[in-house]
Amino acid sequence: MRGRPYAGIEATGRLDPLRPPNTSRRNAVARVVVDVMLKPEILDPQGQAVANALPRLGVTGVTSVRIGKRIELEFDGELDLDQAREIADKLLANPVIEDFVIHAPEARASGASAFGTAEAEK
Amino acid sequence: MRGRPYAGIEATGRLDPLRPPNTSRRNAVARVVVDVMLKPEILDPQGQAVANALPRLGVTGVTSVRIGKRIELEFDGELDLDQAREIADKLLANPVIEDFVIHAPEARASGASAFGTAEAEK
Amino acid sequence: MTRVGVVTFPGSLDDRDALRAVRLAGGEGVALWHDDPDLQGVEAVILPGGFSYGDYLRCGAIARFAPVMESIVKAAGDGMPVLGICNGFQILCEAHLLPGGLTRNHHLHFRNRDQWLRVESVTTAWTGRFDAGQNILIPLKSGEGSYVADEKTLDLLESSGRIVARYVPGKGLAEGDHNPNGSLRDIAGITNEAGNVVGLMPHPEHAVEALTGPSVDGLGFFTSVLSALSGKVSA
Amino acid sequence: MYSIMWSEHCSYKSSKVHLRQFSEKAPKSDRMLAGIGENAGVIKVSDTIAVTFKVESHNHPSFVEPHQGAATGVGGIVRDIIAMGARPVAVMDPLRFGAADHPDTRRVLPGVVAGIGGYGNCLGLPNIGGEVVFDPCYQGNPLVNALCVGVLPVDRLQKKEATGAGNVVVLLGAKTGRDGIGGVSVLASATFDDESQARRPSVQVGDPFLEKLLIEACLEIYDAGLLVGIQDLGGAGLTCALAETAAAAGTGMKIELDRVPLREPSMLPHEILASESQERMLLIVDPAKLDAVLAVAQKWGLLATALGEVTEGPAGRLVISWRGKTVVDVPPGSLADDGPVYARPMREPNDRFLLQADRAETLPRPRTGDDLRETLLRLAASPNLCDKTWVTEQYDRYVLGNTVLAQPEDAGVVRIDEESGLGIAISVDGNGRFTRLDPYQGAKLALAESYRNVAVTGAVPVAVTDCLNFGSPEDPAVMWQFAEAVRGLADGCQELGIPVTGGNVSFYNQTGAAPIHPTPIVGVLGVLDDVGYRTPMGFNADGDVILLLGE
Ligand SMILES: Nc1ncnc2c1ncn2[C@@H]1O[C@H](COP(=O)(O)OP(=O)(O)O)[C@@H](O)[C@H]1O
Repeated sequence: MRGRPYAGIEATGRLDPLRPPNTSRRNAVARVVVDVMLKPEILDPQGQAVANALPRLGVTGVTSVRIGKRIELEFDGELDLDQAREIADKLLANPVIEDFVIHAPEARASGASAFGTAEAEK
Repeated sequence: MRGRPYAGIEATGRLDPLRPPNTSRRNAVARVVVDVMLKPEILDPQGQAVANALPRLGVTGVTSVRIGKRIELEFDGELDLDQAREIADKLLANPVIEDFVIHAPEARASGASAFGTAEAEK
Repeated sequence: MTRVGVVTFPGSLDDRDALRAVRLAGGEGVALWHDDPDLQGVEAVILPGGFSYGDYLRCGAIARFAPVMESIVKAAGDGMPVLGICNGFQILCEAHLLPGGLTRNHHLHFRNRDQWLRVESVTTAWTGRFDAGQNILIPLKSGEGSYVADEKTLDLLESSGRIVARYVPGKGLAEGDHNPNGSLRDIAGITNEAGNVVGLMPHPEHAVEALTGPSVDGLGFFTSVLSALSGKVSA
Repeated sequence: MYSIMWSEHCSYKSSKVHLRQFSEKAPKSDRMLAGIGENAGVIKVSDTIAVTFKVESHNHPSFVEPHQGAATGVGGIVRDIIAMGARPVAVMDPLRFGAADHPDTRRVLPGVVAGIGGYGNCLGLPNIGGEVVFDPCYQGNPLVNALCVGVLPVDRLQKKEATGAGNVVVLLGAKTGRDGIGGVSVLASATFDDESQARRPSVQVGDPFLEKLLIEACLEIYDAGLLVGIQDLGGAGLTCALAETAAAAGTGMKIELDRVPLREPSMLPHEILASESQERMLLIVDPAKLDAVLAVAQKWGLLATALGEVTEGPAGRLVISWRGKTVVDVPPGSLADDGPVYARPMREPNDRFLLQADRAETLPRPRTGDDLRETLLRLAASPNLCDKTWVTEQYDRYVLGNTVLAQPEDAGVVRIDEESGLGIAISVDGNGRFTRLDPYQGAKLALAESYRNVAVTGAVPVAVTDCLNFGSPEDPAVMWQFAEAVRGLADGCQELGIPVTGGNVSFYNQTGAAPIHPTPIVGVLGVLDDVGYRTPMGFNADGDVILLLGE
C-alpha cells in the first residue's frame, strides 16, 4: 500500500471498506456517513500531538490539525435520513462538545464522491 | 442545534469546524481531509458496540457500523498533496490495519462538497 | 441499614469495590443491573468506574441508554443522591444530569496515580463529612478525564459553589503537574444545582482501607451520604 | 491443519525433549492440581482456594503491530487462566526493547505499553509488576511477555476433555474473521525476512470489552456447574481447540463448519479453521444444560453457537463438514499429540570462552573522584535504571481493590480472600546478559532473583512459571543455550523444592543471523497467610535498625 500511485486529488490506500469489491453501486443497501468533530473551541489534544510531530517528519506547512470520527452506517433498505440524524444527534455525537455532519454519498447527484473517485482508480 | 432543519441529502449539526464563518471559500489556506478506516477484514469493536446499542434506541434498520477517523489538515499556502499523502501514510494511518482516503474539498471542481452544501444552508 | 445501589453495566469494573466501600462505611450495598429498571428500594445510587461498553464511541455514551438509567434520571430529579465515579461521571454528563463533558487526557495517555484533591463544596449529599478546603489523597485512573465546559458554564459552577473538588499540588506530585489530565480550572468533580448528583473523576472507593489504598480519605464520600440520608429520615 | 498444529509454536517440537526435565526433576507436591500440559498450572493455596498463573510471549505480533500485538497477548494469557475455572485477578508484563534512543523503539514501546494498558485496564485487571529492559539485541525482536494470575475455589477447576458422546460443542464469544490466519506458524515460528513480510497474516485485533463479558459469562457458567469441558481459542484457532479437546478425551467430534458465526461470509473452510480471532472459547456441554448455557451467554450479550457434538471413542475421528461436504476427517490425536519431536543439534557458541575470559576483575575501576562521578552519572542516565513511572502510570493497579503491593515494589502482592487475609505474591525476572554469558547459571539467577523478590514480601514461594525467549532452534548455538537454560532452571527448581507448573517457549527471536540474548523469564508465586503481614520495601521510620543478611 505504501507508495501506491494516486491520481488527481484522491489518494487512497483502499476502497470503501463497507462495499465488497465488484458490487454494483446502486443496490438496496443505503449508506450514510456521519462526521463528528470536536467543537472548534474545545481543545483537541490528539490533533495537537499530530501537529507537533509534523516538523519531525520534515513537514512545516501545516497550520492546524483536528481529529474527529468518521462513522459509516449501513441501512437495510431505504435510506432514512431522519433516522440517521436522530442516531447522530442522540448517540454518535455529544452536542455539548461535538458537532456532526451527515452525508449520503450514494445519493449524491454527480456520483463523484470521494470514494467513488477512489474506486475508479483501482 | 438539535432539531435543526436540513435540506436534501445533507444534514448538519454544524458547519465545517475548520473554517471560521463567513470567510471566503477561495483563500490562501488549503485544506485536506484524510479519512482513515480500519481495513474491512479487521475487527472494529467500536462499530460493533454501537451497532449492538442501536436497538435500545429503537433503531432497527442499521446493518453495519464502522468507525474510523476524520482528520482535517490546514496548510499554509499552496496545497501539497504529495505531502499530505506522506503525512497520512506515515503518521495518520497505521498501514498494517488501516486504509486512508485523502480529499481536498476545496479543490473539487464542482464545489459541491458535503461541507459546501451544508454551509449554504446557514 | 441504609441501602445504597451500585449499578453494573457491561464493562463496569469497580462495581464490587464500590459495594465494599459502602459496606465499610456502614451501609448496605445493593447490586443493580443495567438491564433492570428496578432500583430495589435503594436510597442512593453509585455509578461505578470501568469501561462500560468498552468506552467505545465516547465514554458513557452507550451506558446512558440502559434501562436502569431511566429510573436513575427520574430518581435524581426527585432528589435521590447519585454519585458517578470516573466512568460514572462520564455517564452522568452524557445523560445531562451534570453539565459539560469529559474528554481525552491532554497528554493522550491513561494515567493512574495517587492524586491530591481539595474538597471545595461540602454541602452536597456526598461531601457533608469533609471540611471545606480539606486536602485528600485518592487514586486517579483514567484516560478521558479532562473536564470541559464552555466559559459560561464554568463561571456558573464557580459562582454557585458547584465545584466539588479540584486537583491540587501535594506530596509526591511533581511541581506544576498537579492537574493530571488538563481539566479546565483543575476540576476533579462537580455537582448539580440541588447538590444530590455528584460526578468525580478520581476513585474514592480505592481509598477506603489502609492495606490497599494510599489513604482512607475516600471513605468520607460514603459516610457522607449515609449521614445525609439518616439525617433526612430523622428530620 | 497439520502444518499449523505441528508448527513450533503449537507442537513444541524442538523444545519438548528438554522441557521434560521440569516434570522429571519437580519435587512431589500435593499442592499441584494441574501442571505442565494444561492451559496453566494450578496450585492449592488453602483447603478451599487454588491459584493458577502463567506467563506467555507475544513477541512477533508486537513487533509488527505493537499496540494490537501486545493487547492480544494480554487477551490470550487471560483466556488461559479463565479456561482453568479461575477469575483472573492480576497481570504483569516483562518487556524487552532495543536501544532506548533508537527510532524504532519510539514506535514499539509506546504502542506496546498502550496495548497492554488498554486491554488490561479495560478488563479490570490490576497490573502489579513487570520489567522494562533496553538492549540493542532486542531491536528487531522486542519481547512482550504477559503473565496472568487467577483464583478459583478448588472444586471449580475446569477440564478441557471433550468427554461423553452426544455432548454439544459450543463456540462462545466473538465472530470469526480472517485474523491472523497462519499467525502462529508464520509469525511465531519464523524469523522475519522479506518473504515472510509478504506473507504476513492479517493482524489480530482484540476487543477487551468482549473479553470482560467472556470472563463474567464463563464464571457464571462454572458456578452453575454447566460444563463438561472448556478450552480457549488461541494459536491455530478452532483447529487446535477441537483437536486438543477431543484428543485429550480420546473421543471424536462431528462439526458443521457452516454454523460458525463469521465476520466475513466469504471465508473458506481452511480459513475458518485456522482463524485466530480473539475472545472465543470452546465449550463442551451436556445437551440437557445447553439452554442454561445459552441463557447466560445471552444475559452477557455474547454469541453462543452449537457447532456439533462429541462422538464415540476410543480412537474417535474429528469429522468436519462444510456446505454438505466432509472437509476434514482425521484422528484428533494425530493433530494434537503426534507431531514430530526433534533432538536438534547443539553446539556451545564458539565466542563463549572469549566472553568469559573478559572477567569483571580485569575491567578498569574508577579510582579518582572524577572517575566515580563519571560512573555515577552514567549509571543514573542508564535507561535500564531509570524510573519506570511513564510506563506504570498507564496501568491500573487499584482495580478490584485487593492490590496490597505493586509498582515500585519488587513483587506484586494481592489479597485473594478478604476474610482471612490470604494473599499471593508474584515476581517476574530475567537477565539476558547473564544468560548470554552462561545460560545454565543465567536461568538459575533469574529464578533466584524472582524467588527472593517473593520471599522478601513475607510470602512462601510455592511455584514457578517461565517464558523462554530464544533465537532460532535451527541454530545449534541457540539450541545449546536453550538446553542449558532449561537444565539450569530445572536444577534450580529442584534445589529450591518448587515445581515449574507451566510456561511458554518463544523461538525465532532473531534478526538475520543474530539472535537475541537468550532470555528466560521466570515468574515465582508465593503465598501469604495474611497479607496484613506483608513487608514493603524501603525504610519505614526513623530509628529502624538495618541488618544485612547473607554474605
Ligand atoms: N512493564 C512493567 N509493567 C509493570 N510494572 C513494571 C514494568 N516495568 C517495571 N515495573 C515495575 O516498576 C518497578 C521498578 O522496576 P525496576 O526499575 O525494574 O525495579 P528493579 O530494578 O527493582 O526490579 C517494579 O515494581 C516493577 O515491577
